[in-house]
Amino acid sequence: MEITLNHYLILSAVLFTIGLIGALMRRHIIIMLICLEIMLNAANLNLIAFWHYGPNPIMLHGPLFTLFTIAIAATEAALGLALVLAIYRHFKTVDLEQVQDLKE
Amino acid sequence: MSLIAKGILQGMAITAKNFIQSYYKKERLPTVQYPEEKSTVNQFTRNIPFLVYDGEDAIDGMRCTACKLCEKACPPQCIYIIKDTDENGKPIKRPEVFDIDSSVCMSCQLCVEVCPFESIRMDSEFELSNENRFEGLLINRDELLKSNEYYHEIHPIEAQDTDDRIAAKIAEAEAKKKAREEKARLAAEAKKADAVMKNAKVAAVTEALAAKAPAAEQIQESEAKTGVIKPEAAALGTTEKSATKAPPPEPVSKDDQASTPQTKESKAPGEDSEPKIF
Amino acid sequence: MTVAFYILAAIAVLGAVMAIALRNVVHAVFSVLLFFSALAGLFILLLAEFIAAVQILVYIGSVGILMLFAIMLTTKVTGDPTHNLLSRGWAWGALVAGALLLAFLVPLITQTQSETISKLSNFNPSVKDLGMILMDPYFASMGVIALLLTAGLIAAVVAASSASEE
Amino acid sequence: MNNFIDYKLIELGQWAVGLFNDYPVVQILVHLLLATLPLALAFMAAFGFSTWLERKGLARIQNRPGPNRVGIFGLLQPLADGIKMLLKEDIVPDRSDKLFHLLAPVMLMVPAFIAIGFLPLGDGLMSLPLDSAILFFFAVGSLNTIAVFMAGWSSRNKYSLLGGMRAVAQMISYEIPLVLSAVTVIMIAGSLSAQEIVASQQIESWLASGNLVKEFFGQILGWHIFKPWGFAGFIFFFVAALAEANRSPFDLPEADSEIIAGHLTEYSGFKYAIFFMAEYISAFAISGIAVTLFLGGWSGPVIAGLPWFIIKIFSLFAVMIWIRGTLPRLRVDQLMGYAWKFLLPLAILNIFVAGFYYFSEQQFGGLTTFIGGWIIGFAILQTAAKGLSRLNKSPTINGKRVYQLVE
Repeated sequence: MEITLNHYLILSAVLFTIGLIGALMRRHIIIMLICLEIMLNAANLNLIAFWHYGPNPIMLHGPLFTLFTIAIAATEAALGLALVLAIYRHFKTVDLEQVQDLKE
Repeated sequence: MSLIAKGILQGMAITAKNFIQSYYKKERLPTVQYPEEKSTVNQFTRNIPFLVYDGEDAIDGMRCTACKLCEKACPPQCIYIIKDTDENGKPIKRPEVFDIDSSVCMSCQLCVEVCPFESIRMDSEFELSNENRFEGLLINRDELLKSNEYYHEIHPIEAQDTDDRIAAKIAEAEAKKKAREEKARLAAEAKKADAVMKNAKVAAVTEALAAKAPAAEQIQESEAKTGVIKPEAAALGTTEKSATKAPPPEPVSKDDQASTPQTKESKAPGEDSEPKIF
Repeated sequence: MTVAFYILAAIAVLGAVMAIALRNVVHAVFSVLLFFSALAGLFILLLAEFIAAVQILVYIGSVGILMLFAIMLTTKVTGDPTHNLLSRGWAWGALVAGALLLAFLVPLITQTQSETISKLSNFNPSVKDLGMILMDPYFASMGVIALLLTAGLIAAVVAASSASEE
Repeated sequence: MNNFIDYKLIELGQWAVGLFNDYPVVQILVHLLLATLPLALAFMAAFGFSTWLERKGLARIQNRPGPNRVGIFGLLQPLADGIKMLLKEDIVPDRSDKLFHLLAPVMLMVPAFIAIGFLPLGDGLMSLPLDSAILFFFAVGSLNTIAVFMAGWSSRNKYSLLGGMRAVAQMISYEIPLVLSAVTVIMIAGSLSAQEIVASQQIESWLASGNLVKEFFGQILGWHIFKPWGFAGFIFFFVAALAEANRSPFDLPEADSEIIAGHLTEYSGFKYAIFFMAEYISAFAISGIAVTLFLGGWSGPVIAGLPWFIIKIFSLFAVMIWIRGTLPRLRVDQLMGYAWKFLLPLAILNIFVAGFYYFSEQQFGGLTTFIGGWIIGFAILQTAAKGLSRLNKSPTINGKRVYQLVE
């Protein structure tokens, strides 16, 4: 069977949902960051697939936007993990449910 | 640090010099390919003791008298000595068993220091490895015995020194002996003169001589005990002399052979004193 | 092509599921790296080789390593869980996410007109073209991204180091 | 033509593929095998030879003869070592993460072998002729980090973990100056394709002139290392490459005097051999990319193509050995500072120098720019380097040192 755009879209949707489920279910802070990355990557796949099967691939919009997304995701990861370290230093835990105090 | 690091370049120049010079300069590649070529041993190398003998025959020329001083001095106690005995079970001044455990020996040279007869010396042999862990590393008397020529070969200065010392001892001993004999002669003459003067009997003269002979022997024995000299070694100080003197007559029994030092010891003064007496 | 897509898709889904399901955090990070690499393969299938290279360079080479570093600097280095895995009300989360997939995304996708033939077949996108486009119409956005990256770098340094001074 | 060896090799390959014209599936397989297998085998042989070369070179530097027992000049020593490694017991620690312990050497070897596919060995001799080969090379090179971390973490040994974390920090840090110094070349050549970068280092007008002397030097003088930014960039690249390949003086991850063998502590037998091989092949790959970027790739007089590439790659490896024999290991606190506070700003500055050089070449012509560029560009970089080293100077300890344990 020929691979169509819908295959990629379904795959992307499944991956996004897996990421979302993980983000909502797990309580480990790094796992949550991983889930965010999974969701962003699923979106990237979508962008590239739309570009590949899209009407005007010469303009290279797909790779361009994916590049931007990747840059943003990298920033997010770096900043997020720095925050993880800061939180861990402060609360001595990586369990997000135990990070409850506003004060101190 | 600037863009081109001078220190790094200097260091690299030095290593490059090492690399290139190792191909044509001996001091840049001092490695000795051991099994094929052996390193030349310095004459001051000391590794494991050995026993020096004079002359051709190892057993006859053995300097060791089994006095066991080295056995007592050895800190790791690697020397094991049994004194030899003759047929009658009478001990002879010669080791029957002289073992050195090379795995225990720590090359301290204390045995050399204590030996009064210049008999035990350090060897520069370094290939002591053996396939047999126990018996192979035990060096026995026959393996330990090495000639004075070999000693001269490995440690020329030290061997010459030893020989000189022995020669000096002999000379000293002979001088003493002579002086003593002179004294004895003078005494004898004086006694003779006394006897003549007093018209004493011949029996009295012989009595006096008989009393003197053991006295001379006693003096000699005391000298040996103090470790100054061993008369046998002294007599055989130069190898040529010993070569002519050493071989005992054929029919002499093994026991006799074994006791050569003793016989010689007793003989040497005897030979000299005999004509004097008679 | 078809076989390659299915294999890579299976690896991607497997990696993602393992990333959220495994108890050990380090294992989870390694599974998400598997997911990233499968996605890079899918990008190559979609003729976006530059993006595939960036995916490997950024996600596997940097983000994954950052996560591993964060784990090494926080909890047990073995990565074994120290407490309960699931958050409170996890069932609601799973339900919402699943419902989103089944009720919203899948119907939408099935309704779209499926493109089968790519117009890229007679056009080989080169990195140079991407660079040209990035320089001409999208210069402003690239500047913003550059600014964002710099700001993110500084912010990350500040966030990670200020706490240690206390 | 100069590149006759390359063309003969390509012809040979085409002939071999042509044999299977009737069986398309077999033909594809043969094509794949021809593109990969000779490369892999050649680099494995080069690995063996280079271990011998390294041991011999280091030995001579340290006034020893080196291995000389197996075969003539000890040339069969790598073979003997390989057999020894194969026959050794493979010990896996009881508490280790068995799967990752097994995967780590594989994860290290696969990127190393993929990376050599991106090297332009000759004119048209390239296993993976991608449009963005250089970028892929760096992308694949960054996978080494994961493998090293895997090895360190899965061994469940504190020395392994420390070594692994050191390696990861070091590789991540030095990847940035590495890529940034390569960016200059990519910028000037205007391409990420390895073949085009090599082509940009040949002076086309001289090659076409028909003058023998000009043809000879046209293959040499175009190399980027003869330009100020190229020279500086090569130094930065080479230093960063040493760190990337874990070569001395940046071999902190395996610093045996501090952390036993780093991430290799719990590896033995064949897995250790694979680690060893992957490291050497990475070193080869990274010196190959340095050759491509700065030393003219396969271009060179008379025997352009594969022979020149081999000569260059081995000379760079020899320099690595030479450096290993000379320099002591860096201290771990100096390592990061050197990458971030010294190499990175200089590499960024170098990009600007390259840009100015490029535009002035268009403005004032080749020779003027060459002379002026060397003076000005070198002065700029030198000043920056001096200033940075002054800024980074670690504070000297004044007064008497206090020792806690000694009185």
